[in-house]
Amino acid sequence: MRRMFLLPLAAALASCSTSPSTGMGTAGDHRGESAADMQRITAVLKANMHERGQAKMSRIELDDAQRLCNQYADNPPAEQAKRMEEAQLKAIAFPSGSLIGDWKAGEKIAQSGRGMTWSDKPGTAGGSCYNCHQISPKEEAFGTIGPSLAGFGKVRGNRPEIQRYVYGKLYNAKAYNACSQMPRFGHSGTLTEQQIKDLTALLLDPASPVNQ
Amino acid sequence: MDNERRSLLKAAGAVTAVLVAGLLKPLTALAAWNKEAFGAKTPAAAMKGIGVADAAPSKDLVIDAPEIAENGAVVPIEIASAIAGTRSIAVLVDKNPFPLVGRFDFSGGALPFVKLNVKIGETSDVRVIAEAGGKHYVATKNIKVTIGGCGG
Amino acid sequence: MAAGPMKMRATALGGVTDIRVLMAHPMETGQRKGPDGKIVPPHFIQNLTVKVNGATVVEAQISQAVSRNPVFSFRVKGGTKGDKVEVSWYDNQGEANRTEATVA
Amino acid sequence: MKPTAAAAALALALAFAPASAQRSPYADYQRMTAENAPIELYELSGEEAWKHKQGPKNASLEQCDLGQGPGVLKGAYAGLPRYFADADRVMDLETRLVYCMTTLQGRSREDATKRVFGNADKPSEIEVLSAYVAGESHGMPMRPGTSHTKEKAAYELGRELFYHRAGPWDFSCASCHGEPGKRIRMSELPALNTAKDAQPLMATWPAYRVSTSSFVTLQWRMNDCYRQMRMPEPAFGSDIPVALITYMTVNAQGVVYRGPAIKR
Repeated sequence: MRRMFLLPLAAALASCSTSPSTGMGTAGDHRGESAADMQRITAVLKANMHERGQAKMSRIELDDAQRLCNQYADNPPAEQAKRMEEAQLKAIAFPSGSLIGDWKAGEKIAQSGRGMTWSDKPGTAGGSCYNCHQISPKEEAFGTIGPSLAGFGKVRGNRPEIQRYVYGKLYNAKAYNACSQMPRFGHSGTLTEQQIKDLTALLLDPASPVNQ
Repeated sequence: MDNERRSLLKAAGAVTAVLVAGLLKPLTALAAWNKEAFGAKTPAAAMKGIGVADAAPSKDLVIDAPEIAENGAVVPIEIASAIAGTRSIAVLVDKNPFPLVGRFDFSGGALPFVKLNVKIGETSDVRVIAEAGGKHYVATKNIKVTIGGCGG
Repeated sequence: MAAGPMKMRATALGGVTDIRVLMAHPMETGQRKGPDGKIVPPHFIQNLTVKVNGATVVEAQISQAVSRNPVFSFRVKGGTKGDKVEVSWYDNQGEANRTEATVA
Repeated sequence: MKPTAAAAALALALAFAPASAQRSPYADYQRMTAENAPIELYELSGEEAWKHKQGPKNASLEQCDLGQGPGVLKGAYAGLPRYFADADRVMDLETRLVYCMTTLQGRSREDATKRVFGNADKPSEIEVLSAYVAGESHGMPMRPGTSHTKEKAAYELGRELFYHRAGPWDFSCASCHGEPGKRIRMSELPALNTAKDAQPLMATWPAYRVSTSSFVTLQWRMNDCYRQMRMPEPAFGSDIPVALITYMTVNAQGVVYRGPAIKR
């Protein structure tokens, strides 16, 4: 079973060493790509795509995390997953001081499904959070690709370690689950430090509707 | 739906008219478009604009519409009145900037029935008013408008 | 689609004639911005008339809140195969169109 | 409602049923919208476009071979995508239409593809043609080509692309369409790697899209999914969309085609 955001903090942190599995490939045909497959598929993409707006051709190139997940059909061996998570965690730029921003701004970011596509202006991104997660109980139109985050901070409080976990997960979900389906919002340059703080507040601020 | 649309395509005698911009004014004078009622910004003002002072709730006025709409740009609504002598049906969406959507006057053998697609900006009551024997009757149905898709 | 084509089907069944009519029309509200950032002017059907064998059976006034490419269904008591049904519309920019069908 | 219409409506409601046993909150909405959609207007325009003589050869598309022989429309869409020996490649409907525009009408590929995706004001030639041609397979089982080496290769490439994660958001098609019973916002996501979900989905493309009041095709769907995946743009009619359409259609094979239909 996929490791989820919902797990209690201690369990979530401890589970970094267990093997992630995404539950993908229900049709049984998600078989993973050899290095040669990956090169060939990347070549097909290069030959049949063109850049448009901010979506440059460099987006086709794979990084280490993508290579690992493609190779193992999102289910890499535990040891390799752990090494990948550690490397991703190291690359997170944690700001000093409080990680709690403005939950109201966070709600707007969570609502927006825009950003990073060829039809979006660069630098105006939302987090697409409601596309996949239940968050504020006031928003009924939420997706179910990711776990529900309703009451997230109510259950966990907002101690500095929890703030750090939430900020880190938003910044780079692959630091906690090597083949998480969640985009790496900070790592990819989608969201700014302030936006990630605002989303952290949406989940953890006791005044946020998420925790009412 | 399948049979309907196939038969529509194949229907004998179905013709497509050519658009004649501005030239095809009806020979008989049209009932003028009720600017006051359609320009009204509240359901009460719109109702006043079409001469409705008081409307009694009626179970014989039936609105068939989905309770929840995936997209507010197209919300199908079917209205039928079983009130004897129904001469007209008006449709309002309470929370739209201009609530009055339309008014249908029936004569000859027309049954007091209409099916159409309407735009609903946000979750709202749809209010239908029928006129029969000089009296007005009302039915409402709440339709929830939600967000689907990736939102990008 | 821009204002233009119409399509109609009229079917008599069990003593009632079912009329379904489709009309291509933008039904612009006058509140939407176009790709150039300018408000798209309102453009919508205001009047709709249904006639059977030349006699008016439905006379409607409608607003910009009817969805784009309107589809209407009406019902008329009686009617037999071969009856002529005519639907015409008239919009706020002075455009008009009409279509006819024979009851099948 | 007439019994036949009721039966058809029921079939449609079932077609929209989500992968899980849970009834979709949108079942009524989708059924009623499907009953009241202006799809015939596009089929009608498509028939005109099919018969319209144009290009250097001043020819119509009426002799286009969509896989069942020149000019045979009945069931042609239900047999696509398939391998075409004359072009020596697997083609979906839209790719084949462009091929016929270039060969029969003598138009350049550039001319035939200069405006492939239209909008609410003006649908594209490809869109209305797709509506018309697909409508001629209504009620027929979908049997895409699966025996030719190149058909097998297209399916396999489609499978690989379906699962291949890339781009700034690490997405693949499977990120949203890999597991049954999921939703994005309130929209149900079909798991396109399963026959159960692929069948009702593929049986209803191309379609009138309610949210944009426009007619949309599978090539458009592939294009817009790559946009949402934050990737560069796939070329129209290229191996990428053709392979993905092949993969999904083969996953859905055997289903009775019910389109053109509606989408959100």
